[in-house]
Amino acid sequence: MLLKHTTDEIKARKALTINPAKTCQPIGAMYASLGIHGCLPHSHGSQGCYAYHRSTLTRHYKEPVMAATSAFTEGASVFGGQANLLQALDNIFTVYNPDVVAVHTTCLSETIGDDIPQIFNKAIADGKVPEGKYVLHANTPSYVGSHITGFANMTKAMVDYFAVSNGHKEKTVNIIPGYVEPADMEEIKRLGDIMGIKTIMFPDTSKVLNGPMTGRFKMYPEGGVTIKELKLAGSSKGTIALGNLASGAAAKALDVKCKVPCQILDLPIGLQATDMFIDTLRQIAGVNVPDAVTFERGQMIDIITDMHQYFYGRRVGLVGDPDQILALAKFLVSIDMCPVYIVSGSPAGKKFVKRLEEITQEVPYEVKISVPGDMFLFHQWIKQESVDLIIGNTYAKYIARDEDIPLIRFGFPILDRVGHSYFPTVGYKGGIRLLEKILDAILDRIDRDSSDISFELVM
Amino acid sequence: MLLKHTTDEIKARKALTINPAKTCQPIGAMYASLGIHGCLPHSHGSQGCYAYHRSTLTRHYKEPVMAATSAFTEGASVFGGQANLLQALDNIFTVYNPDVVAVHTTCLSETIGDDIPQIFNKAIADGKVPEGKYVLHANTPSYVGSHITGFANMTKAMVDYFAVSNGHKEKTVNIIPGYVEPADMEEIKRLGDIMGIKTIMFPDTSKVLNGPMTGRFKMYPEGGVTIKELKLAGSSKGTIALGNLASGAAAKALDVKCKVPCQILDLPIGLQATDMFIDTLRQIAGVNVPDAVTFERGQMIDIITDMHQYFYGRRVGLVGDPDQILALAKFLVSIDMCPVYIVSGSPAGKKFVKRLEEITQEVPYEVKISVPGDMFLFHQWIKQESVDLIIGNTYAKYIARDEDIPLIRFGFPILDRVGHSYFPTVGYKGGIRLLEKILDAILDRIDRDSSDISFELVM
Amino acid sequence: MAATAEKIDKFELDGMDPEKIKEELLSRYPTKVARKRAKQIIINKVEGCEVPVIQSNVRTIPGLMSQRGCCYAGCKGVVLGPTRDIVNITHGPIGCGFYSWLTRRNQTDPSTTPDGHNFMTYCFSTDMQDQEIIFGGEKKLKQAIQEAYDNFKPKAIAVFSTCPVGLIGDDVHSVCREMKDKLGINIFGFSCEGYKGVSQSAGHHIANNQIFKHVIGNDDTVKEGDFKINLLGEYNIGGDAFEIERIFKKCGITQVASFSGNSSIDAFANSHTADLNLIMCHRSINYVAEMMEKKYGLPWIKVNFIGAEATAKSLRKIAAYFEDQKLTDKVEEVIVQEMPQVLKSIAEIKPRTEGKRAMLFVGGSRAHHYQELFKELGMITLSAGYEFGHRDDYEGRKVLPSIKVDADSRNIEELSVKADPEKFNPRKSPENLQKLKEKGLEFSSYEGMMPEMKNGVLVIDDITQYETEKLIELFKPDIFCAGIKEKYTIQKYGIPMKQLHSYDYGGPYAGFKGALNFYKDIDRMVNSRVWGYLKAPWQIKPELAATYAWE
Amino acid sequence: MAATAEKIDKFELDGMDPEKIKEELLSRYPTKVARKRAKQIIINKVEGCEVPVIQSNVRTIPGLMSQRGCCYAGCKGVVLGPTRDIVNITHGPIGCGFYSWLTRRNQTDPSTTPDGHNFMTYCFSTDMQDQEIIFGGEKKLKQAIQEAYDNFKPKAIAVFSTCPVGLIGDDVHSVCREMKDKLGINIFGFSCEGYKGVSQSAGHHIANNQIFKHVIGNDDTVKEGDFKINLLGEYNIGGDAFEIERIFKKCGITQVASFSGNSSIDAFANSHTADLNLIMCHRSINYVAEMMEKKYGLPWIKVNFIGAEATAKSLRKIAAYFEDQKLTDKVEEVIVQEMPQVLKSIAEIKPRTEGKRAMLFVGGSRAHHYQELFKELGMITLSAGYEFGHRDDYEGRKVLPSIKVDADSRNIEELSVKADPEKFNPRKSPENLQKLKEKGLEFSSYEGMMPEMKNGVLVIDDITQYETEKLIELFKPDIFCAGIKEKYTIQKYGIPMKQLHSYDYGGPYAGFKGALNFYKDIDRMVNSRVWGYLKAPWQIKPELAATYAWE
Repeated sequence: MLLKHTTDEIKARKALTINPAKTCQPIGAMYASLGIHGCLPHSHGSQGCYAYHRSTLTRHYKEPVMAATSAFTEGASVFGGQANLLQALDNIFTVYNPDVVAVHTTCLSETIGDDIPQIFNKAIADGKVPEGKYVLHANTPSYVGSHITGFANMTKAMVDYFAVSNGHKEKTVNIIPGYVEPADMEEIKRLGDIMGIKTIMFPDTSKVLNGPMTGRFKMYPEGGVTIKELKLAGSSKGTIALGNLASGAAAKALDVKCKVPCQILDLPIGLQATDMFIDTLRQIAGVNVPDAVTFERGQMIDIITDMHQYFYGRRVGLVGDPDQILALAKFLVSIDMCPVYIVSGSPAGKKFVKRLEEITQEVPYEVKISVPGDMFLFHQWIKQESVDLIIGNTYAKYIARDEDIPLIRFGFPILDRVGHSYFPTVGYKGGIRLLEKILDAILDRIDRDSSDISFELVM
Repeated sequence: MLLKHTTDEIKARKALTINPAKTCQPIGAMYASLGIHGCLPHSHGSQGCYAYHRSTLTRHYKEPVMAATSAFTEGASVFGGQANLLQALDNIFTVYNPDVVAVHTTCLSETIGDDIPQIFNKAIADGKVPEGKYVLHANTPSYVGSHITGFANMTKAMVDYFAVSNGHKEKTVNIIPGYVEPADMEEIKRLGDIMGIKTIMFPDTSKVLNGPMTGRFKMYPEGGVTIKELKLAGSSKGTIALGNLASGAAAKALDVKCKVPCQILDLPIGLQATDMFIDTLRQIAGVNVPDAVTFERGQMIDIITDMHQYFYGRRVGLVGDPDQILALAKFLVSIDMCPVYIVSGSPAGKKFVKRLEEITQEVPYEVKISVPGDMFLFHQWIKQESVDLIIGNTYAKYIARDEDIPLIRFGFPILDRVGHSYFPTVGYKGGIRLLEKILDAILDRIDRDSSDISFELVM
Repeated sequence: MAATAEKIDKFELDGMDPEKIKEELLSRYPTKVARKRAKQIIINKVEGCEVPVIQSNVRTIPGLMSQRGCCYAGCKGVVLGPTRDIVNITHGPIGCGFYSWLTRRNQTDPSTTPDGHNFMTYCFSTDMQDQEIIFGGEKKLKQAIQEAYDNFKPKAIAVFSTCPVGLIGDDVHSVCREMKDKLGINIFGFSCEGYKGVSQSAGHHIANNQIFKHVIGNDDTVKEGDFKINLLGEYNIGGDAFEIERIFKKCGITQVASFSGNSSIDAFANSHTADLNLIMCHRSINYVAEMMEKKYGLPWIKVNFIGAEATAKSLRKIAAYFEDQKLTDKVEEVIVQEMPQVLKSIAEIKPRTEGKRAMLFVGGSRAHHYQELFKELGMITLSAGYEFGHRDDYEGRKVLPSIKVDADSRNIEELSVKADPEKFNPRKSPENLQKLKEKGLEFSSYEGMMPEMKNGVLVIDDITQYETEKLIELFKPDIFCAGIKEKYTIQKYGIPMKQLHSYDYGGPYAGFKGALNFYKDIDRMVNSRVWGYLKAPWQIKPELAATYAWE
Repeated sequence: MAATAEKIDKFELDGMDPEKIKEELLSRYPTKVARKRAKQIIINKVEGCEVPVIQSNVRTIPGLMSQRGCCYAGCKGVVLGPTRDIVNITHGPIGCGFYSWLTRRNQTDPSTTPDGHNFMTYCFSTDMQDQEIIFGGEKKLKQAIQEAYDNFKPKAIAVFSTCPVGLIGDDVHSVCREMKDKLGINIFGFSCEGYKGVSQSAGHHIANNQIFKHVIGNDDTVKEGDFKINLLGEYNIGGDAFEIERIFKKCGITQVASFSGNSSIDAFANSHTADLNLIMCHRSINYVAEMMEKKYGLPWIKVNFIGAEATAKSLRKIAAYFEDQKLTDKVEEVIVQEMPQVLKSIAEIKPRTEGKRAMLFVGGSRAHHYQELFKELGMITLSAGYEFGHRDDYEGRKVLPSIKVDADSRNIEELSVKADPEKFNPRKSPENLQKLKEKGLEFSSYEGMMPEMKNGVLVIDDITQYETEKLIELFKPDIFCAGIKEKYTIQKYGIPMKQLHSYDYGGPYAGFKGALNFYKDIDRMVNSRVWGYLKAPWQIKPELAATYAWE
């Protein structure tokens, strides 16, 4: 047993988190920053933060993750990090020449109380930010929210720093994709494209964190939203924010700042959430949904109806980020699966938990939800009554192995498999991939557990 | 044990096939026919054939597979099947109203010696083939070749019946995709599209055998090559035939009949075969390869280099159709894997076996090849010395379970999983999918077999 | 028949006029075809024990897309396929052997025979090539038998002929005899070429004949056990036979042989030592029962273990036959033990299934048997028919004398069987049989499907693709039962389709536990939300305005 | 230093002038930065035992992208992480605990301690929230310790402070003392806030101090066994320690404690009963060895089990120390047993690796140790440097007296240790030590990396991303060694990159068997065909003409 000290006896905890189902704000901000073209994310804090964030993102993407740090020492912690950030900006623009530097704070600089805009002003005044180059920042104290919050804050910062209304509405539609994979962002753009809609998506990590091997290292890969596009976002017809937790803040800020109306939807994971996304997109853009999209939808339903017997009634344990587990829970219920344990480490609010309860109210088992909760509790629930499937990040593999339950790796981080950054799980095509993964997990298990007598050729 | 009577003691066999790695011609012809738009395949033989072929294709695709039969009884077997075919054509056009009926023969009608063109002539003379409707046929005796031969013959029949040269060369390039999945055909078309090339692909089962659930049954789904396109194929700039066994005959016939020059390539499975396909396509069409294609290529190499350690040196048993196993063997060798046992039931010729030997000559193990061979022999080889991975169709799961070897389902038929008809394995994107599948199989096994002590978080 | 229409309870057909429907089904056909099909599409009308005549077991109409398979499929695939310890060699091109390889879900438990032989996971074929078509395939077949023997040392080898074998004139039977002599094991062949007869049905008959000739009666050992029966026409799809065996065991009934689910050739050889034959699938196996009765004196009765009530009824029939109070008591005890959970499940599920409408077009007895289960769920059978049934399967065995043997049936051998001078042993005296009959136990009798169906419903033999579509469009049934070829065609209409050959890889559905499985599966299918997704929001409400989730 | 350039063997640097390269590396930097970096980029020159001074263990330059991590990472992640039976609670926001959760591949075998405790698969954190930042986190920490105790009943709990803890003034140590008194188990804290020092190195020191204070010496039981040693600075990445333990066992050497691969707190407590400390990673653990020598009288020697020759040499050192002929014989016997397969592997692989060029920028001793293995493969180290080494790691401990303590080091506690009045027991007399020294056994000595490197190669401390890229562009080495953050950056250039923290999930690489693994992995990496695919055919030959496969 890998987690041999975990038992089914649940003792109330209020101070100790065990096996977290979240991490801290700055890594989310770093990830979002990588979705700006030509951007170098910068961690304003101790160098350990940036090292950890880069390592974790690198393990997840198996790609270079470039970022810089203010590298606080004890002196900076006492006297403030202004000198470090000024020196860092000078070095960064001189040596690494990015278009933009996206600074996020850390628990350290937040506790000290560094005033980033003021430091920016000084840097600009001192000529440390070259002509035509940009800086932006987000406050991302590690002791508030989670990596999702950090992503949301940095995404909102893109609006705060760049979006401007040019006075008339352009034909563009803004899409804020949420804390999803590069492949998901690409798929969301593709759907916009085949609907004939000009979209501005931010952040956009596609072609940044799933890049090619070419024999050349590019510190600033070809992907990412440009500053020009971010500016133009202020004049779009509307904004679709996917996932309230990760994208809601930026969408609302854009509405307030530039009067771009927004729709905040669930992540387009699963049939109905994708329906909602496509339907909203066509309504905002005023276009018809092309047959090609409806065709993909039909393919997805085809698999659901064909393989329904294997989905029906299976108990699923779901652990991940809030926007994801909400959409996934809805998807699972829609195919007659039973998400019975739902956990996220990220705080998401009471309304969120209420929506989860509504979504799962028809599940014919007791449904346990803990948001925020941790994977230790999740595991204890499973010890009490097992599930047929776990959907979670790589850390869930320890539970899956101990309890002999199939695992579908989903969410962040996935450290031990490839594929998540190349194949989407959003949209109908993503839905088909998820269905395939669920079926593979279930059918592999049926095959494994069948007796010789009941082993099936056709399934 | 599921195959408890299989031992490692190999006794020479020359008359008895055990656990075949092929099936008969007509099913391949039926599959090819489904790749013509508005076509009803017709089996000229006993009704058992059509029932078996439809059942097998249906289990593989989980989609309607429409076809008709001459439904021979003993009388027809004695007196010839003309009356049956005439009645069938009349009924088919009257009741089911297809644009075209594609007749293939069977061992029965071939042994009798029915002359299909002569029967067609009579049917046309009798007014059983309505104005503007078409018939075509291929001779597909079950006792020659395999399902691949049947596919090749029906594909060639498309050329024989329809292709005409209009006297000047059009900008189109013909692609004969080989006996691959609908998703593969779609992917091959997509690659042509993003290269800005107008392609005519035949047969084309995409949108036929991976169709949507819409609440309406369409006997003739929207996919398939049209008769108009088939005619135009005779005036194309050139033809690319993918897979010599399945596509070579049609390509050569088109060259002979209409002077359309052809290149016969390996199936674009894996990096180098896809490179060859793209490079040939650009040369025939006289276009530049867009960056988007090169980007996908780079993504595929990125995974290969990132995960190389897991591929390196692993022994693979490969059983399937000739064009597929050839391309797969080359792909596996290219990523430093070791295809050690290679079997196809389909006869493929000495040159084919020689190419396989060349491809595998650097493999640091004894490589055993049996083409034609059967899965019983394949299993016996594995009994003698095991492999790390099996790639084969669903029937290979019996071996995989008995020998506790991971299996990647590939080829025809796949009766117990979904996905193969929705996600390509050709092209770079298909290569990424294959790499993902190989890695999942290997890494799942490493995870399973690790001790608690050596269990890995990051891989 | 048109005259009967007015007397029909139209409610059963969603208020539609069955004659109009029949007309609609026929309207598109060429005249000759329509005329033929008109005799195969019947509006049911039960008057006493009389039902209308339905033309069946007639030629499939070319081009119309029947559900049927061939003689080989019926012989090798259905009847012989489930016997685990015979090496079944398909003599012919590779396809036939390939397609019948593991595709029928006949489960088997090799641990129940001492040698543990199980060849069902293997496919053996002579993979005939063109040179054999030209020069004959006997030599290759002989060699193949030798190789099978060398590799597997089985106790029996069977050879199945495919279409070309008959045409090129290979004498399969003489090859088998020769190899039997040479190898000293039981080797026998089947002339079950695909073109024989008009459907699988011909293959069943041929299979029955050869098992009877070559196997049954080979072992006279009388085994231990009370109340010895054979179960005929049960193929252990999804474990059905296991459930029936479980019930038999619980009741103290000894099963000597099963034809042919979970079966062994040794049991076939010994089967004539049983005291009663039970027929599940009348169509596929009645020949064996009849021949055994003539030769060995075993009576047969029709049973049905599909449906909990039917199971109870069948058990009572067996008890009645044996006239043993202990058995009768045990059977009642078992029924009392098993029924509560069945009734509990019905009580829970029926409110969700009551009044739902089913159609069944499948097999040679399943379209009949499964109506029982739907009835238990309060569901209505709107229409049904067989794929390869004969008139007796529809109308009852009483019509047997009136069935004319046509050219297609005439070529299937009819064995002439006589009482065995040594082994014939009538299990019951004629008086005893008469007494039992008077108590309501019918011997050698099958009433057929139609008498149990409602008036006015359509009974359709060998339904075509076109008719299937029409029926669906007209009725939009809640569930449709057929086979794999039909499955997705039906489902594209948004109607769940239950395979009654393979059970969609579920089951068992027989017996008490099987009924529970079936109820659950049907409940899942007719009540799932997944059939409600067919229209996209932009198809339902194409105008441009909506309100959404988080706002 | 410029003066030394002409004397350098230019061949070692691909014929390039190291001064020019250094100039190039510095040219893009702002002047002040260039001046600082110039002291950390050194052209090696070995004269006797003298090497040039390299500035190291100095502040990371903001914005330049160093490889380094923080004090917490060195303390919790590196030194304490591998101890399986302490519940390690990270006191702070969730991130630090999360990132150090199972990411270092320290293997451990809980079956070797009676209670089988293993908490390494768990991550414990106080998940500090803003209210704790405002009102202080001591209360929550106390509660967390209580909850850890309630759930796991461990024998020890350790608390690790993250950045904000120091700033808000939580007194972790007093909380620990209080809870230790309350719960009666060993509980102690580490003030290892991320901003302390200039790299992980500060964390090592803090870790060493606290283990020394709170654990070592707690258990005086003298365990059975000959030739007792402790292995220090070996973290059992990928099973390295298991291989070393295997060799010790084979030689009859008793390992009392390991700091801290495959370790248990009980072994730490008892470690002062050993007779010799062996140091693998000098940087991370030398403090413990020094303090133990002072307090308990155990001498220490530097060993290296990376490389087969180095392993043999280290074993001989141990034997020399114990001055026991039986041990000496056994060690020689083991070397004779183990070396043939090593030599066989080298003979097979070396022809493919000879002359290939490596660069190593990693850790505080790995950049040194792994040069041994590359040497065994005939490979050349073109350039190397540490991530968090000090001058003594580069130049040897002889420079220790000349290292000035700067502000960043001054804030790391330096324990004042004295001989324990009761437990101090000098294992060897001064005369004996001197004798051994004369025989070539160096005590408390480490020569550092630079003296073993070629003249002219670049030794670069705390290399930046920019310098890394430049080096790669200039040299295109055949393999590059660093950590996960660098891996894909390097590989995008088409150059295989070996992680020497995680071994890319391979290993073990230590000892004899580890050497075999390493040879194979390097052979695979530097000789794989997969690095040859970077250009597409249309990039190589853009013109329009070609001939293809089947024609």
